[in-house]
Amino acid sequence: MKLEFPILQIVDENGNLVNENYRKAITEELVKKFYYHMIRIRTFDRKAISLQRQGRLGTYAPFEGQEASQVGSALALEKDDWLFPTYRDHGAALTFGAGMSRIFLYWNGRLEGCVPEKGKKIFPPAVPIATQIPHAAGAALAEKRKGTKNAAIAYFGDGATSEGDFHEGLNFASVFKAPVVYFNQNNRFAISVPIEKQMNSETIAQKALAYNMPGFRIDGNDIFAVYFQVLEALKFARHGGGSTLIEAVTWRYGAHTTSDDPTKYRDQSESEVIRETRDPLLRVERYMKSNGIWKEEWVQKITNEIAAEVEQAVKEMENYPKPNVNDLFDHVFEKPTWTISQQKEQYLQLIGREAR
Amino acid sequence: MKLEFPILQIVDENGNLVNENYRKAITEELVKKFYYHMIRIRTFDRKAISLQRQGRLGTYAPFEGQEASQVGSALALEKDDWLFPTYRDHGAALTFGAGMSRIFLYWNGRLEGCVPEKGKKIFPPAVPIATQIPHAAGAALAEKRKGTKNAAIAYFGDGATSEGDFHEGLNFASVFKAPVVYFNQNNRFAISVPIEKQMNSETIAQKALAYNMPGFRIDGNDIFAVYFQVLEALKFARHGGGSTLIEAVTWRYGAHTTSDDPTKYRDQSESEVIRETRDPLLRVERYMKSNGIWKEEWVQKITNEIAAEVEQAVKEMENYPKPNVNDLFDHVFEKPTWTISQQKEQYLQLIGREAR
Amino acid sequence: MMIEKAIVNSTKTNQLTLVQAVTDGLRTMLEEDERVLVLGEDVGKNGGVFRATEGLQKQFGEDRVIDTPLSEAGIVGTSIGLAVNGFKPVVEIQFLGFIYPAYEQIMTHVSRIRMRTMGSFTVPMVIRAPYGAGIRAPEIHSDSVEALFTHMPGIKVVCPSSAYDAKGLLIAAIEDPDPVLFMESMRIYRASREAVPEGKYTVEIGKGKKLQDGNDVTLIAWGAMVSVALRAAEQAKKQGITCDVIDLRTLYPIDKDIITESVQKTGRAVIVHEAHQTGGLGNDIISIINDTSFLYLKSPIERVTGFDVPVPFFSLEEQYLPTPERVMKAIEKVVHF
Amino acid sequence: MMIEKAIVNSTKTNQLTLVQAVTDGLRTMLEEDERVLVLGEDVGKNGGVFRATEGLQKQFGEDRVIDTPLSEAGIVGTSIGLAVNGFKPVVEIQFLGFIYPAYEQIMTHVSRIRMRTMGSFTVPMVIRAPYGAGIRAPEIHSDSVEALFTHMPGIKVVCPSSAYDAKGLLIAAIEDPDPVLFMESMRIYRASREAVPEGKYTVEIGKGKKLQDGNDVTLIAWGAMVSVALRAAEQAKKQGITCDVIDLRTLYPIDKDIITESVQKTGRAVIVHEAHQTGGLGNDIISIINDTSFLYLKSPIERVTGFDVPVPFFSLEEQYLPTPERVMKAIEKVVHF
Ligand SMILES: Cc1ncc(C[n+]2csc(CCOP(=O)(O)OP(=O)(O)O)c2C)c(N)n1
Ligand SMILES: Cc1ncc(C[n+]2csc(CCOP(=O)(O)OP(=O)(O)O)c2C)c(N)n1
Ligand SMILES: [Mg+2]
Ligand SMILES: [Mg+2]
Repeated sequence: MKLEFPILQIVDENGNLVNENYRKAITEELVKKFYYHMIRIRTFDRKAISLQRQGRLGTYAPFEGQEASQVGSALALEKDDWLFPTYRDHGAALTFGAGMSRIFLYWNGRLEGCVPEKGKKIFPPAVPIATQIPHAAGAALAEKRKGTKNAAIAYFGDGATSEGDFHEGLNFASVFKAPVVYFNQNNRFAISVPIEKQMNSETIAQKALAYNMPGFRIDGNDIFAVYFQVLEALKFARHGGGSTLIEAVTWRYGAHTTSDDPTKYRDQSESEVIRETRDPLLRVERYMKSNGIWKEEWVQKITNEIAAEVEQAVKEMENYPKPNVNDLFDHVFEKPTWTISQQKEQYLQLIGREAR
Repeated sequence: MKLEFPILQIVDENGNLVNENYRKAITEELVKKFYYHMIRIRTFDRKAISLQRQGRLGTYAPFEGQEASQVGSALALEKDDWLFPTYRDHGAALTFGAGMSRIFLYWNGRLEGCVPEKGKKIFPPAVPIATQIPHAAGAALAEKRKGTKNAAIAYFGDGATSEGDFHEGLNFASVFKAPVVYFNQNNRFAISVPIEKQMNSETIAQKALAYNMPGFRIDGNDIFAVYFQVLEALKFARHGGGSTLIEAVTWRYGAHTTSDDPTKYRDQSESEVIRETRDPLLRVERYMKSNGIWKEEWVQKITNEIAAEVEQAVKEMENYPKPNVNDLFDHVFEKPTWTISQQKEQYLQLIGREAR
Repeated sequence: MMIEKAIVNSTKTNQLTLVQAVTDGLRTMLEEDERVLVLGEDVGKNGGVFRATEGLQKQFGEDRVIDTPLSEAGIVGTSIGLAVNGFKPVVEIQFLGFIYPAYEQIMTHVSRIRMRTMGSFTVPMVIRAPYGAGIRAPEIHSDSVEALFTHMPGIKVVCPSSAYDAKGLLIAAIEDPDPVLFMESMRIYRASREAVPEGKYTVEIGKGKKLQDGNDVTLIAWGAMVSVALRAAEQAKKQGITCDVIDLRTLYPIDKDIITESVQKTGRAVIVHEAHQTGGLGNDIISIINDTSFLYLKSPIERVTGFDVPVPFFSLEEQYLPTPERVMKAIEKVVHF
Repeated sequence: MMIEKAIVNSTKTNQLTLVQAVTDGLRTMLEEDERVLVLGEDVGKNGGVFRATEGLQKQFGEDRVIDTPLSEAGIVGTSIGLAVNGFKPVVEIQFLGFIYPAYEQIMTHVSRIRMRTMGSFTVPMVIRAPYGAGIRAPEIHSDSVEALFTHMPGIKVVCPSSAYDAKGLLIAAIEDPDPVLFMESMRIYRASREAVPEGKYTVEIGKGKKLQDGNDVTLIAWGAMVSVALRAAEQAKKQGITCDVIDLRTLYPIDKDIITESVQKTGRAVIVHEAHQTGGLGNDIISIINDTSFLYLKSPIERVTGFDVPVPFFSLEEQYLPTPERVMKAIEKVVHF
């Protein structure tokens, strides 16, 4: 165990490689993948906010500023791994293969938004804070018992560390050596509450010590650090090492959700400073430029592709069949109980429809 | 912060002082007080078990083996401090001034058993594990807000550290710098579950690191270590330092409760070995003997006094007025709601008594 | 508006929404009684996610209006310690659907400490929680689970439907020597304004309120469902059916007398609530009527409630919630039995 | 004994207590289906504090019968992960009064995952919990809070009163594709023995059982209260009053038909349960009768229940619990109305 948790970086704010160990592993293809996915989810995020403003989407939780954390971690996963997101991690989910129109549907209050693409082990977003943390332990333990090499990643925020489920989940994961990466995005606010009021500890990584679990603190805006640290933790998990806690220090530029007004509790100019100095996309852009792999045409091409993809997803969402009232009743149990059947029947009768 | 948590001792198994710093503070009076209270609560404990066997008491949770932890910690308190015990800490409560017959009443299923002596801030024992941990934070915070120098002590076991309330309570206490001593008795079993299955961490003390809280690991069978460590933590608390986590490593010799059969899950000969080598009373006896303060007449005298006190408490318990059925109804609210009044009236009528 | 027998210290009133009346009640009591503390997630600088505590931290300081860590069991558990040691914590649970982590603390301590210690320790605590569906909130933000607390001896449950009642009941709850769960319907937080007296006044806990007089059917509702019942009563009037409309206001203990008196007059009852039918308070009310008014009943009592399904994602919440049409259907059913 | 329409694979029976029948059911399913896991505090080496899992770890290994840390939310939360990923966890909560820390996990996940994902993920989990007063246990060990779960859409609630039913219902619960709370009355864990078939058989969830036929009053009970009802029925017989006695067995969904059929015959009903009256299932049953049998009722329905007070320390628990005398009084009341 170690007691100090310095923030690990691989590529610094200016796009310079600061850890030579990774030079070989950082291929052009990888860097482009990073950039592609970050701009993709940022485009999605901005679109979602604008749809919400136009009344075409419900309350939405934006993640702009946290793209490196979400993309880097999700790209480290193998396709059969499990992903346990919160309401803010659809960037990670999208990167891992969630359907884009489904994410829109989710934020439009549609049950269909929680249905994963076929075969994709993406759990519905945890809305009650920290409750997914023991779920990930259980799903990962199940993989271990089945003898696979699959692992799970669980996302959660700085505020989530205060809930009992955080503690109980990490304790279970550590006792049962479950193959999980506990991936914390410390954006330093839980709605309006700054981390200094959330906890007395200086880092979240040090909380790993309570469970004899490896803990790491990384620059969550450095996608290189995120990707390689998560990759390593996953490898450790797949080979019987158990769980790891990773604290990715990051920042959300905007509001907690579209119902939130961040100027009530913080000076938003700080967001602007971070955007200029520590933006995760800008950093990769700088890296690409100084390594000669930045091509305007390529950027233009992917920007266009992504714009089209997002537009297409919006269209799919908006053309999606209207909510079906049967869905209010039909998924509570495999076979509805008589109370549900009776209530459904009476209701459909009232609104003038036949029970199917 | 430190990462290593060696077990601190002041007096070793053989009764030898191993930390010279405390030589002056250890007066004859103090040592005799230690011994007196430990033999007193051990006498109580054995009596309770025998009463239970005779059907004169309900299920009982014995603490024999943990006397140093309970007495040492309770003697460090000032009279206006708060004590938050579990179902196993009536040894501490007795030492702090709880009425002995009330403790018997508690184990006889009597509400009266939770009523503290006038002015004594002893909370009812926490039966749902770990729930008292945030209570202590709140009560201590209230003292701080009132501007007193009073502190609180919260007792809990090794198993309790797995509950969410442990984590949430320590986090609150650390964020609000509440004057609390979190006093863990690690007797290495939670009913049948050994600590290795309870947690992956080697110590409980290290869990303090998650909250940037001072953590200490002490020999819980060394009353000198317990007393002085708790005293110091209380001083720290009274002077604005906030909370401390102390892990006192100890052992219960007997069953979890009188309904439990420890031979189902452990070799009880281990208890016998510990009793011979590490018994908390024996250690003080050895210390007293080698320091020339052990007097057979004194021991005989206090043994007799205590026996009489315990007999008297049994008598009080057994002569206590029979349970009053009004008490079933009268303490739920300050003024009963109509449902309660109506139910009471009907019931008293049925059993042929007037509502008072 | 009905005339309240409340002690109002001021004749000056302000036109307030329900949520503003809550703020006003909190401010009044923070001023009045220095033992009162406000605790919760985001209640300080942010003024609460619904602005129910807007301006209070600024006025009373960080020591009295306290932003806590994100931990409901911690908030309630710590507040128990504050309450037994002389303070009067008014805690906010951000949404009633997030009260479950604190359920153990409420069930085994908040509600039981008085009885367990025969009154030596008491917990004069108020737990405020916005509840209910109808504002297109994300999932699990819309639960209406009063029944989980009315089945818990040792805590009172209150649910105002108007700004006036909200302030008066909140002050009564804070002054109550016992714990009170104070439910605030998000759907009507800002639905309308009414005259709310300045300063301190109370509305008695345990008393319902007759909002409208009629002869044929008794409608019983609370919170956001009161206006649904009122709208149904209007529709019924067009058919010549007149309704007593009762706003229950307190959910434990239920005002048995107001129900009994009305049902013995009308002989018919329709209960409206947004919680699920099985296990909902509608059943308790039917039992009260069964006990008190059996011989007066002209037809079976009807319940119009949320269905026995989890409160759905918001695209289906209007289908989940009782509507005036559903209530009207039930009125017709009890009248034409 | 009543004849059950159950599929019994073996004709050999053993004389078992209820708790032994539970063990037998667990063993049967651990043998039958390797996805079945048993998890909980002290369920392994110790065989459970009531010995309900006695011998199972030895037989099936530490991988399938798992001692967990002391953390109910952890047990249930982790088991959700196991359940959505192919296993069938049967978790033990040591006493129902200690289920509250897991309440959030059960309320927002166990019961909702199927609906939230339109069936993409399901939670075939059984939560076993000893419940109820009457064994002189320490405080807070004696709660009977079925109503907190019957008001939670998405979970079934079962409560056997006999060894035969215990095994058959437990196996049905484990095979159920949806979560089931399985309540085991401590008071009758070892009260008697009856013939329990070896091997696998099921008792259908959702069906009550008529234990005795009569004409004058319908008695409805479950768990430990069944024998209280039966004893009252005997007393009543001496006065010439004969009772239908129904053991509900499943608390959600309640067997409406068995109640309706009986009450339409007798015209009178007495419901017996040990949970508190307000919010208790008695109210739901009254509503069912109100809905189905209004015109058949000769008198108001009576409830004989635990009082609206926390389950007391054991010196007063016999006063808290329904007794045959209290039930008899209610029978007289409904008959002589
Ligand atoms: C149990 C629970 N309590 C309260 C909330 C309301 N809530 C939603 S998000 C949030 C803050 C979460 O902060 P953090 O964990 O840091 O994640 P972030 O939003 O910053 O990504 C709160 C209090 C909730 N969803 N669940
Ligand atoms: C919430 C809760 N879960 C389970 C129990 C049952 N139980 C009582 S004591 C105990 C073990 C406690 O172990 P530990 O914390 O080490 O304390 P010790 O008994 O060793 O003093 C358990 C599981 C309980 N009382 N409360
Ligand atoms: Mg955050
Ligand atoms: Mg222990």
